[in-house]
Amino acid sequence: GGPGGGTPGTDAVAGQVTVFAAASLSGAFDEIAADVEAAHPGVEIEPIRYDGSSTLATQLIEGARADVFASADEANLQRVVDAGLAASPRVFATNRLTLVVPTGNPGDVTGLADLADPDLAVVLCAAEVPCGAASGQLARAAGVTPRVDSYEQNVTAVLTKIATGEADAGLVYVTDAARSDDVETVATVGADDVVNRYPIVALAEARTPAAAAFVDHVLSPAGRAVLERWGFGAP
Amino acid sequence: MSTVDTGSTVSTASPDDATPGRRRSTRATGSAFLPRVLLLPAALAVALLVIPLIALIGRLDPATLWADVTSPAAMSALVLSLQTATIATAACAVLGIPLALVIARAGARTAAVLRAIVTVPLVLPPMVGGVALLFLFGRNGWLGAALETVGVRIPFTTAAVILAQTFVALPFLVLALEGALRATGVRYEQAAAALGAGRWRILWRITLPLAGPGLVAGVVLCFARALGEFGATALFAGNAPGVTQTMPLAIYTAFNGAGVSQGTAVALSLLLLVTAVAVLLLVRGWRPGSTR
Amino acid sequence: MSTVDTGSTVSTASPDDATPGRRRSTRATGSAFLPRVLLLPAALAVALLVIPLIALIGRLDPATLWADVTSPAAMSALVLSLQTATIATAACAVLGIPLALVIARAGARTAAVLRAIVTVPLVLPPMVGGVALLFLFGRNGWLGAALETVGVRIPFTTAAVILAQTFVALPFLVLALEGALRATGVRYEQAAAALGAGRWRILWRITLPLAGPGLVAGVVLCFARALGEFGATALFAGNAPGVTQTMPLAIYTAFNGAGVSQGTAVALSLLLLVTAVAVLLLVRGWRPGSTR
Amino acid sequence: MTAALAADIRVRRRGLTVAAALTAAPGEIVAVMGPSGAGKTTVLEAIAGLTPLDAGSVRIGDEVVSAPGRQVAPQRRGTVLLRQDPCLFPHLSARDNVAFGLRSRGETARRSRAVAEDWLARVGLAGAEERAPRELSGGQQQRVALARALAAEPRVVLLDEPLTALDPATAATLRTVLADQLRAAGTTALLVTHDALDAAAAADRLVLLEEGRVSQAGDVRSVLRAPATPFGAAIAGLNRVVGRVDGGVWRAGALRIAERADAGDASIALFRPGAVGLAAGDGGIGRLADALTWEATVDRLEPTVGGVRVFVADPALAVDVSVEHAAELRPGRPVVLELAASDITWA
Amino acid sequence: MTAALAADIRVRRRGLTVAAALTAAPGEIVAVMGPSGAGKTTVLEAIAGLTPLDAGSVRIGDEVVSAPGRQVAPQRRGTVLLRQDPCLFPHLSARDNVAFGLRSRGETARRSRAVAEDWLARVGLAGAEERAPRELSGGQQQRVALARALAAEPRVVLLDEPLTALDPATAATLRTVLADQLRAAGTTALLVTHDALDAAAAADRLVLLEEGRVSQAGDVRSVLRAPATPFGAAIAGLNRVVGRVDGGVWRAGALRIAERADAGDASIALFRPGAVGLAAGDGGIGRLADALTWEATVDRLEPTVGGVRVFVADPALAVDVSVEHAAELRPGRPVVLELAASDITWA
Ligand SMILES: Nc1ncnc2c1ncn2[C@@H]1O[C@H](COP(=O)(O)OP(=O)(O)OP(=O)(O)O)[C@@H](O)[C@H]1O
Ligand SMILES: Nc1ncnc2c1ncn2[C@@H]1O[C@H](COP(=O)(O)OP(=O)(O)OP(=O)(O)O)[C@@H](O)[C@H]1O
Ligand SMILES: [Mg+2]
Ligand SMILES: [Mg+2]
Repeated sequence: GGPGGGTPGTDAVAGQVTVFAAASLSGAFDEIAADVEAAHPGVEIEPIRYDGSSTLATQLIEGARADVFASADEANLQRVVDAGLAASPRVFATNRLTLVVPTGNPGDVTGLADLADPDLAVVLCAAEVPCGAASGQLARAAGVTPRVDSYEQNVTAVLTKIATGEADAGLVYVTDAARSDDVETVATVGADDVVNRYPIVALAEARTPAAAAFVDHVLSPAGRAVLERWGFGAP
Repeated sequence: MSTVDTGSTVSTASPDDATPGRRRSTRATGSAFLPRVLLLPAALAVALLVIPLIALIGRLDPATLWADVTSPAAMSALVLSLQTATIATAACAVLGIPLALVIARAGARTAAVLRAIVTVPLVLPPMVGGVALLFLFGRNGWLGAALETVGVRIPFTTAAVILAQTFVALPFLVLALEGALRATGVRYEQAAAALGAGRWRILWRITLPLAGPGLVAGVVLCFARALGEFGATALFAGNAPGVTQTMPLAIYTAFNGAGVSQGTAVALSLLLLVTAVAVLLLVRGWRPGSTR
Repeated sequence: MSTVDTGSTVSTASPDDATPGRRRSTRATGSAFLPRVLLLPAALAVALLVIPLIALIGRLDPATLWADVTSPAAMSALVLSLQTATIATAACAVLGIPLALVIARAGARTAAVLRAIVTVPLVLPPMVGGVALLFLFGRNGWLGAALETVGVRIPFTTAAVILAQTFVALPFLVLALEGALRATGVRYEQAAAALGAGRWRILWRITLPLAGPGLVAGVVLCFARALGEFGATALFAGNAPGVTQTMPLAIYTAFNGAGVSQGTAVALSLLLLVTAVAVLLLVRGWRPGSTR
Repeated sequence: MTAALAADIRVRRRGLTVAAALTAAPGEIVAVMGPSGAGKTTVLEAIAGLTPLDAGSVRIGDEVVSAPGRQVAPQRRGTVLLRQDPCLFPHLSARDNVAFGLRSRGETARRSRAVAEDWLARVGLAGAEERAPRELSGGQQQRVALARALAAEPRVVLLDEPLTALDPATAATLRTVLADQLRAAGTTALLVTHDALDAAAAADRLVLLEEGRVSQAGDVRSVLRAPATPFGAAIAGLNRVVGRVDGGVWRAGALRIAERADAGDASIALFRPGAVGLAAGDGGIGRLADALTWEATVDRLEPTVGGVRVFVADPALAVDVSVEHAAELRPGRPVVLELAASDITWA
Repeated sequence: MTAALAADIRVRRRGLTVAAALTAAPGEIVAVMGPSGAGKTTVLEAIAGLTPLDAGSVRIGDEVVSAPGRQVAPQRRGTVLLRQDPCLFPHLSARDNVAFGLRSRGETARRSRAVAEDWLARVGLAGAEERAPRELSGGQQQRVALARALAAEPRVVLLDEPLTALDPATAATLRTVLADQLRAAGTTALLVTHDALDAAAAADRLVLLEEGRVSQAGDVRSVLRAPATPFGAAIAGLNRVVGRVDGGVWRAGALRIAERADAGDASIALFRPGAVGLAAGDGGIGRLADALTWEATVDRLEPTVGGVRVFVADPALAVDVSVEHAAELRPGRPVVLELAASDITWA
């Protein structure tokens, strides 16, 4: 353990921080990392490791060294907690789904009901992955039984299929939709009711208090502002 | 005078005394020429390949294993995998055998360029290969757009799975066969031509049989790679159970999704492995002994 | 009597009349025996491999291309990729050449089993291979726990990248070389032994040089596969820029990441491709002409 | 007479330029002999289409099959080449190897097998039909290769040392099989051999090829009787002594001949080693009426199958004597030689 | 006398069981001859350690190198084997091929190269040092292989048809090189050959191997003079007539001999084809004082290098006549034969 008891905002906080973060956080967390480094000259945030939450959780359980873990769902973070590597995660952001269509909306998609249209190519996340579970929930709530052409492994895959025009409609997170020039969003009734919660935690083996500083910054209003700019909702 | 013994001796002996015994020819002609120390790194290599798999098996959840591997989803993925990999292997044979022949018999420079081209899909992360296929055969792709006008759509179909597998597996067949063809040389082909055999007869009766071990190796590699193909398929063909969800996609889906132990993914991996090894041993069993 | 011409004629002719001319021996001895129709499927095969890549290039964003491929992140990933792939290839050579020798000279049954074992990592989706490695070398793994006690930790280090690449690339070297060794047979080894050459001399002077084309093919395949390795690396080694983020991981990250059009990912893919092809052509350039 | 084969072969090899023209009439068997490395194989492979010409041309029947800018594929020349190395297909049985040529020429599988079995019996390999080449001895492989070439019954057959690696008894049988088959089928053949007996027994004409060029050609018997070069003399088993005619007297070292019936100004004497008489002391000489005698010194002794060959110098020549006769000879020992003028051929 | 080599080879082959014992004293050169497929190569490869024994043993010097349960590696037997197929290493130059054996025996690279170049010159290939095997003719490859085997100067050398595929002139030179080298180095050698001349010129003893068994063995000259089998007679170039002794008279078909000096009850007559006189009409016979004469019918004529060989039946034998003499002979023609009793060897 390092010198204990440093508080965020004081120069007493120093050291390197390794952050594991869900892929969907990539833009936002890069910005936050820069802010943290600016606020704490002694803190160095290593290039953030982005990957699927499931992959990151497995790696942590098998011994990957990290100070902070930000997951895109609570289940994967819970695996890390269960393994005794961290305690009391905190939700710092939420995300919600939206219908996306290729630019120009060639399929004339107007709402969730179109997911059942057999003439349209529809792609969703696979039910096993968080975004797929959320998609199913959303469709059920809307009373729609989608006719799916492909159950993709992750949001990026859905987005790619829409962006290349292969599929006419799909459900992705708003944050992902915001990052692509080649898709348009369609108003999605009921999306606000199915939110995805992003928890973060400083791992037990964190080397320095700087890890806590990073977590605190993410949870701080400044951090929340950045996240909001990238499309994330409040916890 | 018969069988005269003149000092330093010669004599005949009855052949009936000779016991045919076990044939030691393999030892005398094969590994007899290998430095024995090489067994050490060879054993290490086998260990490197095998022990991780045993570690994998060690993490199996015996409680759910049977249910996992016999679930209808697993079975349908397995059948689809075997079907598509077989068709893709056939497609690779039809396209790849001629290409291997052309490369093996081309001049050094042409061969080098063609070989580099063939090696490309090996280097490319399969996912990028999938994107490339999507850009070509997709609805907005050059070819895809043309096909669309005649009502043919490839992505999200089983055809897309086969196309993706063919794309990634083709180099294996070509490179393995090409090496074998080059090693065999053209002596026997020349001898056959000098006996009046036409090009097709030479191909079927001489070239391919003599390159047999290389061809079998190539087909096996090709089949194995097609069976294991994931990245390009995921991107180009998607993941619809029964249509495009092959075993690797099922495994990946299980891996990404399953809660704590990823036991289902591991169980499916082992199912795939056991199937593949069974197919391989079967094919290798057909293979006759080395012809030389 | 000299040079008598007796009806059906014989006569000498000055050699000075003979123009050495261009050597047509390649044509006469090589492709001359191939049915020409085979050029069609061969061309199709090349098209299948090349046109998707052209489609990929067609989607490049020329505006950002240069910046993308020369960015520090891209360069550090490229350097790491080349380094790790080279070391992994060397490791594969050290482990794989002995294994290929053992398989090639083993009895039919042993060879079949060993070959099946070697083929396994080909069938396994690489990600599952990564999980297996993690289960073995990870904190909770059999070996990992042991290593931890002596302070060595493999996962998520550059060593893990190399290990993952070695695991997936080893079969390529082994299978390609084994095919070539089997095709060469033991005639020359026997001849060398009959001249009194020891096992090491036979290995270095006869066996390996004669299997040269197969060895080069195996090394090239192995290097290409190591360079393109993604799945196992992503899981076992992670994705730390400068430490474990190789080109395929950088491509994956770019593909998943903030990029708008995935143009960066495509640009990086092409950088990887061009590098790989350059390395391949270089290696192939060293290769002497076929020895037979 | 239209030649079945007319070749003007010019090929540059490392260390040798082959420039040889040769023709064969339909049904004619032409033997080709020459020192190791003279270009015999090169000539045959050029005719068969396996080696490209640098210049010259090859005509088979009425068709030009090789010429600058023209190269008919080997399989479309109507020739069959038996290469120096038997080169049996390792994956085919002896029977299938022999049947291969027949099948290539469009015979049915059944007939090809029957003919192949017949041919294996003709070359003494009845019972070995099912064997793989690697289960055959060197000489057995050679015989299968010969059967494979002859069974195809081509218009033109090119045989590169078909009877080497065979013991004399087997070779004698095969020589007869070969000659009979070629005559019976009216095949035009080029037969490369190192044994003058093959040429004498099977060929119509003999071509000597030395250093890439034809050094002598003609009727087999006349070439063997009057070889124009030392190599020719060696294969014919003759002493070849080059002398100088000076004032009506031919001389070569210690050997002088004044009256030479029919010799004209020919200066090379050819005679068999067995025709020379040798006396170590004073016995044994003088048996022949018209004998020439001269003195020489023993240079070297070499046992032969039936006796001993004695080499003497000045002029250098060989003398065959019986074992008993040679018992007292040692290198350096002076001897008296005699030779009947009627045993000499002049060239 | 300790044998340098004592082998009792028992190997089962498809179609043949080899069961042959043979030994060689230190420095002795033993020629092995036999029909194609008799097992000569099998014997040599078993001694070299390339073919495992089914029974028997091989002892080289004082060491048992092959026996049931014991198999010393080929490279540790101190033998060098020249295989029937030259089997040059395709990736090495002629020089490096020859140097290979020397390097294997621990010579320095520099000395190996020098010795190799010397050896290439001795086999007539000076200037071809840098060539790859595929750039050499068949006979040239054979010579490189011989140089490679001899250059290694092993204790025991096993040569499988080292001089086939060579023209008579080159073969004669190499026969001398071979014999001189083996004698000078005191090498123990087994020399498989199809040419009795090789045995006569280079070997001390001759072993005839037929159908896997030793049919005759002994001093080269005595084997060649009194071959015990038809094959032996064929390689010695002798007529071998088997008759029956009946009431003091030996008879074989039309040939009868009453008084046989020193023949005892031997019933096989051996004589050279050249020793038999032949008359088609009534001339030419009666030149010899103690001649036997008998009548026969021409069966077949075969040209030879210097004349014609006439085959007659009952008893079957060959007669060598001159070309002029043979001009009037045709198959079926009756002839009178004569033979001096002193030209017959009885066995
Ligand atoms: N690998 C093998 N397997 C089975 N049979 C074999 C094998 N090699 C040779 N034979 C058989 O064994 C016998 C002896 O063969 P070997 O090669 O020893 O004969 P050889 O005396 O050397 O004949 P040649 O003079 O033709 O070379 C032959 O009949 C041959 O068919
Ligand atoms: N592929 C080649 N490249 C270069 N030179 C060659 C090649 N093949 C043969 N030679 C050379 O050409 C010459 C003629 O070779 P060729 O094989 O025609 O001889 P050959 O008369 O058949 O001799 P042999 O009686 O030894 O078989 C030889 O000096 C040989 O070294
Ligand atoms: Mg030749
Ligand atoms: Mg042999």
